[in-house]
Amino acid sequence: LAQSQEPANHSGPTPTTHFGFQTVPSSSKQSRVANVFTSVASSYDTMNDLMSLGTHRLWKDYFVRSINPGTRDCEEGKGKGQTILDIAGGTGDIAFRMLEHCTVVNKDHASKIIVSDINPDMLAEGKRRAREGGHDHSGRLSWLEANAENLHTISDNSIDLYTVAFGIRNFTSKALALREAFRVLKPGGVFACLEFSKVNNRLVEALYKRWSFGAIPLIGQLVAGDRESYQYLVESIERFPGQEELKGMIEEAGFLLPGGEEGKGWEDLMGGIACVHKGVKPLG
Amino acid sequence: TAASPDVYDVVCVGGGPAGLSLLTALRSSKATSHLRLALIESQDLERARTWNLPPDQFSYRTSSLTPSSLSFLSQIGAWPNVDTSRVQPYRHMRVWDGLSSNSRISFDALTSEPPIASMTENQNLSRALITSLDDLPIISLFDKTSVADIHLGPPLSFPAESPTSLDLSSYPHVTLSSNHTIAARLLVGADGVNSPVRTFAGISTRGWDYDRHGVVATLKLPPGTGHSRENPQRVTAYQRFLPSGPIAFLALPGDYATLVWTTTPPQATRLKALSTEDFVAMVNAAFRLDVVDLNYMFTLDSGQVDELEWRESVHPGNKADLGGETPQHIASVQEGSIASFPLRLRHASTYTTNRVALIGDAAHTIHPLAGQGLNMGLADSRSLASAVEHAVLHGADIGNEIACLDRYNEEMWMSNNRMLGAVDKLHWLYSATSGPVVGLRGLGLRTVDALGPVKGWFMRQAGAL
Amino acid sequence: MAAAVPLLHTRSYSLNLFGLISRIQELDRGLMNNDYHKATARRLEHEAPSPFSPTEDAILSAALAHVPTHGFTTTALTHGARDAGYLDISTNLFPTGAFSIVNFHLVTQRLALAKHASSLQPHADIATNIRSLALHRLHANKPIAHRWQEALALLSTARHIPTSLRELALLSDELLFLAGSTTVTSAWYTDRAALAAIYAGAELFMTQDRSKGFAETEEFLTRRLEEGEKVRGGLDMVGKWVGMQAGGLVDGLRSKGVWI
Amino acid sequence: KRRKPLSKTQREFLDRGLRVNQAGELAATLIYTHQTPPITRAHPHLRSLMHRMYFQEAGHFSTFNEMLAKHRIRPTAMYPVWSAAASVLGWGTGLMGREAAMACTEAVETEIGGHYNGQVRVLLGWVKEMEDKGEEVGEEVRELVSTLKRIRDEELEHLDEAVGEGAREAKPYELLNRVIRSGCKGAIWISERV
Amino acid sequence: SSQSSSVNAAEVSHFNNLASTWWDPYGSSRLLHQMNPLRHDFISSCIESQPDPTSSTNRRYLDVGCGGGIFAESAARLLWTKSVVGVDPSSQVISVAKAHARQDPLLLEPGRLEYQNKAVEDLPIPRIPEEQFDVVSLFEVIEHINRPAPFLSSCLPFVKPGGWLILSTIARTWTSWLTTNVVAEEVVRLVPRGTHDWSKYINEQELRRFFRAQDGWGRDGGLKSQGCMYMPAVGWRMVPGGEKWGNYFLGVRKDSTRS
Amino acid sequence: SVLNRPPPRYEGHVPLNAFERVTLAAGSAVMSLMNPRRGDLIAALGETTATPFFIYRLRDAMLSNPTGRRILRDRPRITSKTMSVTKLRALPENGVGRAYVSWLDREGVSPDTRNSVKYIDDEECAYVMQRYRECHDFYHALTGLPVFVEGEVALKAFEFANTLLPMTGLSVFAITRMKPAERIRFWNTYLPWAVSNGLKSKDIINVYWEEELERDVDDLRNELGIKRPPDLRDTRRSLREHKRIAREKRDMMGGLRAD
Repeated sequence: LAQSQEPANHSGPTPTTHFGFQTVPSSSKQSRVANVFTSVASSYDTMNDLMSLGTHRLWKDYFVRSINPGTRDCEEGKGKGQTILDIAGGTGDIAFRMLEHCTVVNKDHASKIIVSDINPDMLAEGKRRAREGGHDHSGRLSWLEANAENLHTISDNSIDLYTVAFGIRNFTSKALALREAFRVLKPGGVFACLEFSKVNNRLVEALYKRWSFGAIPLIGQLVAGDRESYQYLVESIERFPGQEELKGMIEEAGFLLPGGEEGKGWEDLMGGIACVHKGVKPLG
Repeated sequence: TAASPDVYDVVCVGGGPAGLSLLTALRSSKATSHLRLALIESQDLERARTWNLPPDQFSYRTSSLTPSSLSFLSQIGAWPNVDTSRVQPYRHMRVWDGLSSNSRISFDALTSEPPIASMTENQNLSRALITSLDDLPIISLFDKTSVADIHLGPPLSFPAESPTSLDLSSYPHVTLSSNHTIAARLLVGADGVNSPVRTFAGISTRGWDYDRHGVVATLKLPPGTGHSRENPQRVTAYQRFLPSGPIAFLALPGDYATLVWTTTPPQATRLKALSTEDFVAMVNAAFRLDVVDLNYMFTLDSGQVDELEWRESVHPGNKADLGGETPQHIASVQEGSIASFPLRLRHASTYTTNRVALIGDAAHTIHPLAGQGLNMGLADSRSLASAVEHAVLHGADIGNEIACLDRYNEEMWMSNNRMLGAVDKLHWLYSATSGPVVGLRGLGLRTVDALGPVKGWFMRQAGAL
Repeated sequence: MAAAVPLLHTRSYSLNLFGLISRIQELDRGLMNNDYHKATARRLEHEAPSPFSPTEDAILSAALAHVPTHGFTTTALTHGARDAGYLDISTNLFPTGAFSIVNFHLVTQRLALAKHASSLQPHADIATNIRSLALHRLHANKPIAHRWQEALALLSTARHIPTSLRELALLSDELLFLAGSTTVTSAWYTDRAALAAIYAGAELFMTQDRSKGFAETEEFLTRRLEEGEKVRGGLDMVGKWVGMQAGGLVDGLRSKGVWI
Repeated sequence: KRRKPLSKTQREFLDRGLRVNQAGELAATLIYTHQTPPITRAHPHLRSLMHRMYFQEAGHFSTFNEMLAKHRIRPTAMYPVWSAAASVLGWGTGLMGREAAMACTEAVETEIGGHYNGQVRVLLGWVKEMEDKGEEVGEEVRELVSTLKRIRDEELEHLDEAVGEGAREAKPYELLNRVIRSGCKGAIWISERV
Repeated sequence: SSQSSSVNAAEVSHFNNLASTWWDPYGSSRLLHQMNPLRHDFISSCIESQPDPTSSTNRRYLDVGCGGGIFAESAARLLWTKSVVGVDPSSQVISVAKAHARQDPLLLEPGRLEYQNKAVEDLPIPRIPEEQFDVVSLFEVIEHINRPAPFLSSCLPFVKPGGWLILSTIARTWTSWLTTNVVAEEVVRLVPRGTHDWSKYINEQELRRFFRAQDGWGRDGGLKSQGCMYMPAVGWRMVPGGEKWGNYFLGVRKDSTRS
Repeated sequence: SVLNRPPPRYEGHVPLNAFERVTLAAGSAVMSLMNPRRGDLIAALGETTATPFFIYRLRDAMLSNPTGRRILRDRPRITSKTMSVTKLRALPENGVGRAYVSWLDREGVSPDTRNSVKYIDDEECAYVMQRYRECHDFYHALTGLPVFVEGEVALKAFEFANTLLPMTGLSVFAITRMKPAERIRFWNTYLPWAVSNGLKSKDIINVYWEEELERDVDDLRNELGIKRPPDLRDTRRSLREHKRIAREKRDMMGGLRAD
């Protein structure tokens, strides 16, 4: 697979990418993103509450429920459990929910979840929460520090479910991450991503933009004392490609899109503030 | 302009009783006898002129002529030519409901009054009309010729250019099958249900087809039981309303009678397929037995005679036709006299347009349960003839609506529409089988029967036509 | 059981007329972009692709085979995915979950009608054609009849009402079209609405029917179709009768010279 | 040459167009049916003209009915409303006398004629476009264009006959013309959507 | 065709409009058409009241102010009519009458019906009785004449001794004003506005006085009058005594020379 | 009126006027409720209430069916003479005749215990009622419902749904005499069975029993479209059995708990 360039402009000698509204050399994007998250890690939840008007918890619940991980009622050892990879899931929000969903809803005690994040602090925060919250009781959770664009530790066709929640917009090269996801997923495996997105109703969009650009950096400064990171977060949402474009990228990566007669391939949440994209790796 | 075709004052298409009576009426009245008349008839009039049957045979195409029709026919001098030995007037009528046997109505004409109606064979009447036409001054007769096409005359060139040339653009031109063309100052359409004249005039009709067939036949009674010979006063017509339609027994001279049975198409085909004895049994059963027996007998291919005997043995009561409540027992049917025709209701939206008038079946077709079909046709002819006479006496152009034809349309349309509506509603009322409806109509029938004046009004209405 | 069928959790087929009318545009779009419709429309020269992608087709048809045992549930879908060689998780391909099996069944059975249409007697009248087509469609429900009430429940959830109404309207249009009905007056609407109601009623009745070979459902359908015919005949007759009376009044006044 | 099926937008245009045409012809037939009795009663010499116009409109109406049935197009949901409106319009203008009836015919025919003209132009555009791309134009499209042309010419012919019979001398000519034409435009607009 | 090019369409449509006002069944002359039979009845009642063998068959009519020829045509079709002459000063109306007469082959028979575009004053006075007329009719004319007296006297010479002068007009009363001006012209618009001028209506007594003043006219019962009225949906009916307040007929007979 | 009654139409016919009919009907209804053993009262109730419409409907049902008409024509009577019990016993095991005779033996009833019809005026309808009454036992055989109150009422409900005779409908009120358990069983199983089978099956009055004796009962049942109800006798026996075991166990348990 030829190393595809970041879609950003090809003029200058070093490949540049955007970091919020600034354009920065690609190599430095990763480190900058890391700095943002290290500073935000501790107040990660407050940040998400602010960004999603408090509904990101609901979105995550819905996200996990709609994926419905875990094989139905396979007792320990009998049925073959699923291996789930949660990318950029540092604080373990999604992982804990998926684990609970497997054991409670599907009574599946065999599935294992690998929580991966590029940022060690976010992972540490995750492990801490796992211990305190009593989530990690049967060793089915494992933690992996890795870069989504290069998951060399995970072999091909080994993952059943690849989830990424509010992470993909920070990847330097989304196409690379997608191809990597395609590689690691088993045939029939599911790629699922939950991300902020373009609001389709013009009126709501106008309101939401004022809120995110005006109020959030201000509150960020008050609560977390860090205006720049919040400014970046808001800008990155604005910069992030719309539903149509992301769908195109997923399709291009080789995934089958769900749609059937509704025909869209993604599901908008709250009019498009956030949306769930899914793709299934074909058998062929 | 092209050689102008010969212009007739009145061109009547259709040689049925209505058409013939109109021409006879026009010819017999002094004021209109000078008009140039033409009759176009596809059948051979000679055969109609020379029609005659022996006294023991009757045609199944009969009509009951009301007193007003008789007075019209005698007024135009046609009635004397009718062989009255084949005509049977009747003074009594019994009508009763098949589903509730105690609701009956009887009409009785006193000896002083004229008979309710007279049963006449249509061919007997046509023959009379044709012979009366022969005695009158010449009429251009185009029989055995049909109408090829009807169109208006050549369009008018601008008036000022040729002031004196004849302008027949408003005259209907009739091209005959012998491709001879005649122009009509007044074109009269007496040419039956789907009349070419009506289509030419662009007059729309309204109505519907009843899902019913009228089965007609000439019935033979046991020798001597016919009333006409010894006491003509007691001749009675009978009509019984069955859910599938009314069945009527109308006496004919001697020991004969004619049958008009309205029933559903499948039952009509079944009747025609039966052997004569079974057919006779069915007719006798239809006047006497319960509807459930009749429906069962319709399901049988044969053996109706024996069913009838058994059922009559069980209910000796309704064998009593002596009291005149039910018709005499029928002995047999005249050979080859069973036929059926579909029933329909049609009414033209108007009887007249410029230079065109419709009479008879071309203007309206009615359900036969009141036997008014022919009478309405004759009434049309009488009214149209008087309108033409009035116009001629006042120098009006007889093809002009406002001067002549409006009188006819105004006099006949609404009263015909009322009669059509009344008969149609009777049909729907008596084809209902649900309990309450049967009860109500039985009550209605009995009250009308009890109230003399109301019954008289009904008789006059039926008789007036 | 000749007593009235208890329409407890009736499928929201009881079309309120307003609902139907506002669905007309949707039906219209449905007619338009429903690929199958293009195939039957004479205008198009080549066979249109079926509305489901091969993967969806494989998984859903496998899931359909599991319905008699597992009913219209996600379990059936999962088993279907497994049979088709996919993973349990691949059921994410279907955002509507178990409903997609119901929808798959409805659409494929509707598509199959055209094949049956060729076996109709050449010049039978429309009523017989409708009856045999509708019966054929009902018999296609036989294997899952005892599970169909679950499907009805799914179909009547608020989220899927538009799809189920549209599907019923398309089916009714398909039945009438294949039966040879070419009325293009306002009767086009009343015929389709009536047939949709009758078909839905028969389908619902079928879920209750315990008789051998669903004979009672057939009887039920025939009776309803006859009643529909009678009602239509009756309404026509009333219409004609009213037309006759009104026409009589106007023509009567005209015959009296009134300028009307 | 390869024959390409009609694109989706083209087919949508055709369906809407034929639906509107059927509604238009339904209205025209009913207007003539209800205009004829009063007109021919007052002016007998107009009978042949009125009948000819009616039969031509009836011909158009049945052509579009067949097309709708053949191409499986849904008739307009406003069918009963248009029939009632057309009947009242026909009867009303018929009673208002010869000139008013002819003015009504003139207004309706201009509207319908213009509408057909637009459709023919669009279809010719398609044909040209197909020929430019070297595709073979479908037999149905050609036949449709020729039918629409024939019908449009007959409508315009009615228009001239109406003017000849004194359409312009109707008393409130301006008012009648404007009201009827805007009515027709509105009806066409609605029929395209419902 | 060639003629139409020389005649412009406007003239044709104007002519058609005028013709339709006279001859269309629901045109503005509908009432006149419906009154026409009553005119013949009145004429017959006049002639029969004075049995005069000469004028019972092949009668000669002169219709003064014949307009579109409504009365003239009907008189020409009668069995006992020899010839009818219709005169009217307006040339257009005469051309309408001539055009309509062409629609009936009976009227085209030579000598039966003749229209002249002249006023009665310009007609040559007949010298011998054969040139005189048995009946001279002035139907709905006199109420449009400014000076009726001289007009009437100019008509007298045309009547054959023993012949009749028949006219119909409207009495000058408030009921006639109401019916003819207000209702007929304004409300129902059956008759075009301005056809009737109420002031020119003439009462029946004034006519009686005029004719009694003529010597040789109307003696021994030779003066008759009869009222008539239009009732909607029923038509025209003779109304005895109606001459006092509405439409009426008046017939006056020229005394036959004492033989 | 009461004094000079119209002549009887057939032997044993007692013509009643309307008032007598109503009072007899009411009286016999009340009395038969109080003492269901009074067969004659039930018979009177049946006849008086059947007259206005219902017996004619039943007769018409027979008249529109070929076998029904044959029955009316032959007028067979079921008495011990015509239906010799010994011959019936020789019939095949599951045949109709055999079931009928085993029924008679089990209920200890003979075909002659039926009273003759007195209060129906039409002679043919009287025979129809007589026929219904004599076939009543065959209906027991056909449906397998026993004679005691519960079985009888279930059969009457079935007959009401099939023949629409009011007496069969009224006798459903006899459930007041049933024990609560029986009543519940009646409402839940037997009434629905009776109504659905009665309505859907063919008219049982049209069965020519004399010709069906050899026929297999189940085959006849299928032909008529009747499904056999759960056997009442066995259910009651098994219920009693069940109660007995429960009682024994309780006693046994009781003992144990004592310590």
